[in-house]
Amino acid sequence: MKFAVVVFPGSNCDRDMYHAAKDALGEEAELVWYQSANLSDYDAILIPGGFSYGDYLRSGAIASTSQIVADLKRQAEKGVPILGVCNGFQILLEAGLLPGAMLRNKNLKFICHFEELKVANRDTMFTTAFQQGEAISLPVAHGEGNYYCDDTTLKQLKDNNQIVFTYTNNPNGSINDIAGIMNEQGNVLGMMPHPERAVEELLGGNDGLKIFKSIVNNWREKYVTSA
Amino acid sequence: MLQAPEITPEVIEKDRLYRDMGLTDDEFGLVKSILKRQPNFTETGIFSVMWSEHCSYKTSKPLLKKFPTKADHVLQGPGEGAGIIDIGDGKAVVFKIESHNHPSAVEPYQGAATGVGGIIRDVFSMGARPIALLNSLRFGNLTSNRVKYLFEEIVNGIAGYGNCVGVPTVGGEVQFDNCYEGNPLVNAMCVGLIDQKDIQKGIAAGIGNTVIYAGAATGRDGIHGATFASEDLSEESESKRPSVQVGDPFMEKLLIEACLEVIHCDALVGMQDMGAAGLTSSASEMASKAGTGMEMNLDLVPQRELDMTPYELMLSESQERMLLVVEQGREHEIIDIFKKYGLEAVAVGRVTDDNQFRLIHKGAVAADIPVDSLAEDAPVYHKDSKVPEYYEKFQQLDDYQPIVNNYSEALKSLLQQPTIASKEWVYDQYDSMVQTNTVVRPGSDAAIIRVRGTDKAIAMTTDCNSRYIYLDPEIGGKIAVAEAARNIVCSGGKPMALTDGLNFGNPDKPENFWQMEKSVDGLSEASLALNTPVISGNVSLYNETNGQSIYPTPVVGMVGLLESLDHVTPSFFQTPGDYIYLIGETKPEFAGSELQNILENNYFGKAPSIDLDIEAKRQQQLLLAIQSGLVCSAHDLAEGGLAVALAESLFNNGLGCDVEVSGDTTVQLFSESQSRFLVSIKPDDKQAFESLVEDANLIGEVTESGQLKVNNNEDIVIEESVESLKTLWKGAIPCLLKSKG
Amino acid sequence: MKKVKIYITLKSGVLDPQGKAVQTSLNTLGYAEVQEARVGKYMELKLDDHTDAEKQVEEMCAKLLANPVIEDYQYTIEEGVTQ
Amino acid sequence: MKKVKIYITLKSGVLDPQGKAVQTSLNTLGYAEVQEARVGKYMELKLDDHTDAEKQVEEMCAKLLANPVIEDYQYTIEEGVTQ
Ligand SMILES: Nc1ncnc2c1ncn2[C@@H]1O[C@H](COP(=O)(O)OP(=O)(O)O)[C@@H](O)[C@H]1O
Ligand SMILES: [Mg+2]
Repeated sequence: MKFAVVVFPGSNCDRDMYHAAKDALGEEAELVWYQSANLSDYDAILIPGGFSYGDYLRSGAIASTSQIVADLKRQAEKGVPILGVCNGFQILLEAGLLPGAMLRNKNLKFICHFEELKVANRDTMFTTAFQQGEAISLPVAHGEGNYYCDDTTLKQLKDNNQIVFTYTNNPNGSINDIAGIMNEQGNVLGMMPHPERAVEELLGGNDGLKIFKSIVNNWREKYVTSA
Repeated sequence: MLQAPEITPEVIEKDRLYRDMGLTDDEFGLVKSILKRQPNFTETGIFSVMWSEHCSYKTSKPLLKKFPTKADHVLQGPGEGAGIIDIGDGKAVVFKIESHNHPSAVEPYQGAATGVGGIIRDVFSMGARPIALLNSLRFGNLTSNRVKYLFEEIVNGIAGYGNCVGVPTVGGEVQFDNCYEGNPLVNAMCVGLIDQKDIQKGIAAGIGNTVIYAGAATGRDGIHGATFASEDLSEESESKRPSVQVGDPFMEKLLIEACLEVIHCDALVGMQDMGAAGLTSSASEMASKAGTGMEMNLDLVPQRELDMTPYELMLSESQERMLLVVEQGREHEIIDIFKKYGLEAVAVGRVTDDNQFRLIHKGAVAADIPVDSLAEDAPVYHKDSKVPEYYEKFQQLDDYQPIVNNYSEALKSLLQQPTIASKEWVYDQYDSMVQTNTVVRPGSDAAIIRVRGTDKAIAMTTDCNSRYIYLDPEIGGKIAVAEAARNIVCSGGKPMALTDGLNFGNPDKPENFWQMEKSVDGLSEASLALNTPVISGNVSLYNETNGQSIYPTPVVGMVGLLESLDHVTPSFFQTPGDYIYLIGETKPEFAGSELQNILENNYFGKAPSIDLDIEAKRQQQLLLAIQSGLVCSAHDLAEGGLAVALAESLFNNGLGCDVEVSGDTTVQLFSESQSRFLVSIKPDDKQAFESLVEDANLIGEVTESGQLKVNNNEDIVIEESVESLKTLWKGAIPCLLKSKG
Repeated sequence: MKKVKIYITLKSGVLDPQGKAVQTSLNTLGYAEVQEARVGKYMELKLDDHTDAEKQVEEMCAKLLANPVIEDYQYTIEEGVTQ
Repeated sequence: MKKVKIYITLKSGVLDPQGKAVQTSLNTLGYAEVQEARVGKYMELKLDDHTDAEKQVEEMCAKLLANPVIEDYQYTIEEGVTQ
């Protein structure tokens, strides 16, 4: 399986995402600079964390207007798995690929530590390697991870099972303890915690690896086994 | 002159305007004899910044010479952007520490942020990828609103910059004492990793080669305090008043990536960041180091503001700028790389053969100076030195003996002292994990970063207990180095080398100069004894408010090497039943201790003693035991002594301990005697461990009780729930910040 | 040259932790009379003269400068400003 | 009730990376006419009526809301606003 890791000016978890896909997972992966427009050669697309455009104006806002995001939208429609982490999640929100918006953490500070999450929906192409309701531990590292949406949107998210991860001890004020959501179609996942930082015991845990494994397994089932 | 026609060379001399720029009468005379004429306004400015303490080290040079700087593993000692050590496998580690104290006192967020930005540039200008940041902070007591504001904003600024550029902040230290009330200290350290074949130097070699300016445009930021006290100019100059530098971490991130791509292009000859004294120091130093000259056309320098004068362009300290020397004819190869990242890069000059530093502005020569005179001919001063009265008084005092009635209460108040309390409030704001190499995050003795592609790892720490240095700068200097090395050893690393951040008061006061001399002596002796040469450093003087100097604070940043990831050792207890050992002897030493601070609200007496041979021996033996796989956890004893070290060893996993001491309980629990370690091992390894480590005394066992228990003979002297101690320790700093000042 | 001033505020109903923090610290500093604080953004743009500024500015705000999910915006345009 | 509007801007000459990023991005989006962008803060306070608002607001700005080393501020006070 071939992963694209999209690199924007100011992305800084791009190499981490690359190592997770390539070294920990053992799949093909490439760093794709935001100006090289073609995303159609890849089986899955990863939007890494960092501070695209310095997070100036609003996090993810400026990156969401770039050409490659238009291409990203096309891939999303085709059903290609897309995972946006942290700043990647913020970009997906600003691009309208996912509903809602991000506010500053309620304590107004950047936070960085391992946080316990619940797998709120394991029936997605990103989470089949987990048990429903499983408690997992992933690092968070963000200053603006306080997810917000209006009541209508929240109801839709709930009704369609689009809430994928929630925090056990909400660290940032997110509505409904939301840590990660997906689109209605189920192929675009945005999450604040960093699965790519939790792929080796040496660095404190490997719960994140299961997200990548889920993507690969589901892709194989769909395209390889059935072929 | 363009910017102010009335300021002619004659006026500069007659009205002694050079004094306002920082040159003395003698220095001005020296400039005239070098130039064989009067310097113009721009030239005077250039000499004054290049001959400032910050660039020339004119007062500290004689002291810095004493540092041991060589060892087999040192690839680059002091002199370049940062020092470099060999870690084998063709790889090397690059590191340096730098202060940003004064800017941080004025605009704490930006001051701290640009401090981080500056030290990162020092590292990647050598061609190394920055892999870790550390810091060392000093504040007044957390009681006034002003100090709280400084503390919050400085931490925020460090986080704001480091998090954005994507370099993990993995360690540091914070100390709170009254002497820093008006003058906080912000020292930032950056560590980089490089393949030895990629090492760059800041040289302008090759006559005819092109000088390229890259990065942010130049504005009127932080132009040296050259407030030429001339009221008649004020109308005009008011709007041009030097302003505080603002950092742009986004630009820096792009610069890092671009420069690390540029080093693989063989058109590159040399590269240096523009730090203090901006374009002036980077350009003249690069030429001076290569034995060449340089000519630059200032009209080509990217400018953020209108009508900038040569003086302003040369002295601006705008951030995020680099200077490169590139083979003639191949400029586009380099410029294209910067373009890819959306960065400006332009040719502004060339390398010449006449050893002159020549600047052209609007078709006229704005400066023409022998380049070596800037970098090498700065005068060197041997300041007067005098033993301070307080020191002589302290030497006469009897040993300070604190009186403690309730050991539990004493432990609790120690744990709540902000200098000892958990610094989680600080480091939770730092991204400590980006780059996914952080094996040990903040909160341990030293941070550990693995070296991808090898089984090795690097340990790093910053340390400096300035209370001891105030009491006795020589002993305190030794202790600072020893403590840093202890932290490295406890984590499983072999101490390799250090960088020093010398923060002192006004060196013109003989007592202050004496403190500098003696601290440097102490640092030097210890770094020699522990084979950790000084490979880079920074000097910050004049740290005082209202004539009151800070404690002498020579911060030590140390890096160590773990030959194998198997050697990574936690600082806290692991398993019930493990034996607890105290390595080293405990003497009644309380001067400069946290307990003295609590009881007396002051520090006085003789600093705790240290024997460097014993220190070295214990470190080597403990490291060997760790490398032999005999040690489950190791922690050094520091502020608050054994009791605090025991508590800290229990805060991670709900365990307890049962420990037996003998003799004077207060001394056993709270003395700050040096060269001591707290270690836990498997009972089965008892003999092997004791045969390797001479001064180890079995003092107890790890339990699953969740209680910290200490006995002396039949008496229980402390029995406290670890959970409640932890709550106090963790909550202390947030609680102080919330309370009204 | 035209000078555009843009005010971006959080929609009412959207929690404003920064505003809350400002209010608390003002109260702590002794300004008990501060009942509420909201923090938003203020931008100044300089535009070349030849454009249909109104339409352009409206578009810029909607497309980039404000996020309609959480923010409202207002602007004023001053004509004929010299450099 | 009084309503106070406060505008905080970076002093001219102080680097404004955020403004620069906004300008570049607007230009890239096709708004070539944008010559400059500066980003600052906009705050709204609600104050109880009984105070010498002018003096108080001036003080709040100088002491807490702006850092005079790098920022300028301006404000307007509207009287008699109802909750
Ligand atoms: N300013 C800081 N930045 C990052 N980490 C810090 C800072 N201050 C303290 N820490 C972390 O807190 C832990 C304890 O600090 P300290 O008590 O100074 O340790 P030690 O006495 O072992 O040097 C260390 O791991 C250190 O890295
Ligand atoms: Mg320690």
